[in-house]
Amino acid sequence: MIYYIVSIIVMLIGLYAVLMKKNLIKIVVGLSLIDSGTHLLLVAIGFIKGGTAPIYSEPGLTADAMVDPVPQALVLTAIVIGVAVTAVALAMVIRIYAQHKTLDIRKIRSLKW
Amino acid sequence: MKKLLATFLLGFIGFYLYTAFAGVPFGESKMKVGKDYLETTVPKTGAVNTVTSIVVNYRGFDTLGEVTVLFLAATGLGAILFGMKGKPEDKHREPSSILTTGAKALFPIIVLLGAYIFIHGHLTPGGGFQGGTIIATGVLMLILGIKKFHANHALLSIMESLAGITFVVAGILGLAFGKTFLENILPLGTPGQVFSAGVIPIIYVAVGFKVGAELAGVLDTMMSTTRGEE
Amino acid sequence: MMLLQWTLTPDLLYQAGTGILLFLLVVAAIFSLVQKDLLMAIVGTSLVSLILSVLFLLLHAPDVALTEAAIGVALTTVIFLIALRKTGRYEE
Amino acid sequence: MPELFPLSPVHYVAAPLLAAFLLPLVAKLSRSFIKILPGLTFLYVLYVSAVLFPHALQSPIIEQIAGWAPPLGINLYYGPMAGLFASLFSALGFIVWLYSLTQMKQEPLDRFYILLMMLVAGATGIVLTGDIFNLFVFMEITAISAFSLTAFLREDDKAEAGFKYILIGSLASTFVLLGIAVLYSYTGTLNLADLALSMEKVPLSVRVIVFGLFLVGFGIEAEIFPLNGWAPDAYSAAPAPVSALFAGITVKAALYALARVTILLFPFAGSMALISILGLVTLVISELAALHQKNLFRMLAYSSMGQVGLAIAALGLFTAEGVYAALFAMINHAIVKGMLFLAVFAMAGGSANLDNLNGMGRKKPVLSFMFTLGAFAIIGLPPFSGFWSKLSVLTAMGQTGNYIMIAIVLATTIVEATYYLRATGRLYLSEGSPVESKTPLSAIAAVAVLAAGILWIGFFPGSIDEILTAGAQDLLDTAKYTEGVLKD
Repeated sequence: MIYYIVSIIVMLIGLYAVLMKKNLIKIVVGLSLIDSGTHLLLVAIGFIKGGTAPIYSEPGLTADAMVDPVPQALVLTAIVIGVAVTAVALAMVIRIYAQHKTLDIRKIRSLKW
Repeated sequence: MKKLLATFLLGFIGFYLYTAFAGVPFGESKMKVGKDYLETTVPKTGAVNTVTSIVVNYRGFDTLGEVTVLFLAATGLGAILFGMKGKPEDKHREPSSILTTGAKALFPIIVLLGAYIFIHGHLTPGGGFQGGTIIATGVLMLILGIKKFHANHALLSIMESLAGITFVVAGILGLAFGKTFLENILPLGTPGQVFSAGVIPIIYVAVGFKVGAELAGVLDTMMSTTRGEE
Repeated sequence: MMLLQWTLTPDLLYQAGTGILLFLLVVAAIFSLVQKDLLMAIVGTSLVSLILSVLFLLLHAPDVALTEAAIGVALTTVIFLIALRKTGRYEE
Repeated sequence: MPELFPLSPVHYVAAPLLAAFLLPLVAKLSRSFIKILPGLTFLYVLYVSAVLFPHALQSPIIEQIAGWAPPLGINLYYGPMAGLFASLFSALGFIVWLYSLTQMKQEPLDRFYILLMMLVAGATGIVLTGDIFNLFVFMEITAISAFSLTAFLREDDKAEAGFKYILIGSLASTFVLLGIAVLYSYTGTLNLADLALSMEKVPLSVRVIVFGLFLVGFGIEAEIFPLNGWAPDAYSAAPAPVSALFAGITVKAALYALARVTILLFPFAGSMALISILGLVTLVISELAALHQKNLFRMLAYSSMGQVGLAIAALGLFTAEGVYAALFAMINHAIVKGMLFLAVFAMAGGSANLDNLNGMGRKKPVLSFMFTLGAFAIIGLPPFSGFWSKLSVLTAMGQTGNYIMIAIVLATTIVEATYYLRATGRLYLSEGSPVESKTPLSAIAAVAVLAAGILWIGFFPGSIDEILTAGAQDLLDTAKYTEGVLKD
């Protein structure tokens, strides 16, 4: 249970950064925190007490004694997608900085909303 | 005012998220399809690592999409930073000769480690994505450690394309010789051996090369970008 | 002696370790939120990923742990650092 | 001909993927391949549509991927509705490709075409897939292409618009992913059909939360108020051919996902009413905002949101007529708005100020005529396609006795007429600058194909009646969907 709460807290911290921070890089940091929280949440859902990693690495392991592999597979995908989005976002940040010489959204007219 | 609003919004989202997950028992099995995957992975796919068999075989379509996302990110990043390529930035300090030699000596070992990880994806933890990333960090080390080093983009993009084509062609071969896209058409072999699990190692090697080439390309593109017209 | 044996049962150690890690996770996340020096903020996210990676191991997800270590700890941090180098370091 | 590769819905995704991976290779051989390959790909996909769609109208084609029966494997569901959208997307993709042959000059072209192809392929994947996590992956493919294309031109404030979009877009996908996580943790499955059958395992209060998560997630992509702040910036920043695709494809795919997921998983009256109300609010606010726009692309963007609002309002009625009307409105909008974006860009160029339209009626009579046609179609004048779609929306609302809705729709039509007729007036009544420029024939042809579509539907609305009816049934008949997917 504590896992759920902590991952939701991490997500909210990230969301706070996205909503309130004025620095572009800080906002992207927030996005990556939200991702981290989601990933922890997903893996925690798949956890089973007393289970082992879902790999038949030695004889004698049975399916009953393993944690749920599906959330792990989903998180693998999600992590890769997360890094892809982060890279594109940072490329845009570099572009914006080259143009405005600032990362402060208050100083960039078209980013105000 | 805005802070208050944001705090309220966060509290709102947090509360409802918590409510949604409060009914989910932690540490207990909620498996439905998960159980089937665990039970059928060794006999039906030949892979010992269930996560790998899900990622590459059962839900291989997702992975094809995932590879595409990374490919698109590399493509988009190149498009966004297009025309910002400046003269290679002056490194504040010349990399010392120890660093340069070390980077050159370590690079093959890192590539080997990455390759080991994606070749054994169906047996041990890890696979194409992890191995590919390790290779990309190896390239990063070269970029940092060797003065005026630039990744060979032509080579990277050819490698990337070929790896991507391999993945799709593996899918189409499944369609042609089996019945469905991405269906395994190779013998499963003995579970636990390197040459087993049918088409999984082939796809994961392709993924490894593709991810490695893409990420290396991304890093090099970003490194060789100027800070704008200063 | 009895006390020591009682305190060091693997289960309790495991739980205490998990608790500390989760606590550190939140601390690292808050650290990267409030830190004005963006370099330190990025180190904070890197720390978050590192702790996450250990937690994934504890949750019996070695594949995810390896991915998080390679991508979250190493690659994402590097991408952030490059972006930082091409822009400004301090939050105004 | 021996069928080496039996045609199946997966070709919609596999062919553009193969082409996208091939493009960097062939670009090294010859630069002209860069432009040819996407066109061939779209043509091939259209051929797939031509072969498969008639079958899908009879009975849905359900394809398993990697040989695993659902819910273990991922399946594609190619029914009348998915078929209609997939065909529409491919056709729009082809037209935009034709148009961008001469109108898109900014380098790097190879990257542009890769992103363009994957935007279409991703949206098609959203429509085809029968697995909710796969839906998320395709949503990301579409989104990343859209983000990159928004910032593609790299001038003025394009990167800012792109950043805004990527920020909101990532939040959208996080919400969808969280929704998937909740559903999985209660049901243990990811297949849409299987989920639909296991929904009773999810407590009602949690179902409402998940519905909220999906509504926010897909609502952002579908430009539902108040989550559409990114759209005007993205539309005016992206290269014009791409704006046409945003209006025609990205939004439609998100709407389809929202409709499919809501009807399958959350078929309670409240969710439908909420969607309907949100649609009406979106309609009113967007049309009023469009009235004040000086920038043509922004005007079209707001108008686009208004049209989406209209479609959603009809969808939320949750009757066969309502869904039929929503489908009709979506298709009409995809064709007409796509045409308007392309026509405006060909006339006014990238800096699409209203003044740039002045006197175009004499300088570019064909394009002006087609713009007028599109404007009339959006307003809903007979005998254009928009008339029938609006009529079907009003009929559906009338049948459920929602006379307030009818009044709102009619009132917004007057607003719509005001600003579209104002723009049209500029074409013919104002004196323009005497700058002459030729529009290449291929670009005019691309616009003309869409104009022909408007006229065709306008004069022969019966021709798509059967398809729309089948599509509406397909969407509403959840029992048939789940049985079809899980028949083994």
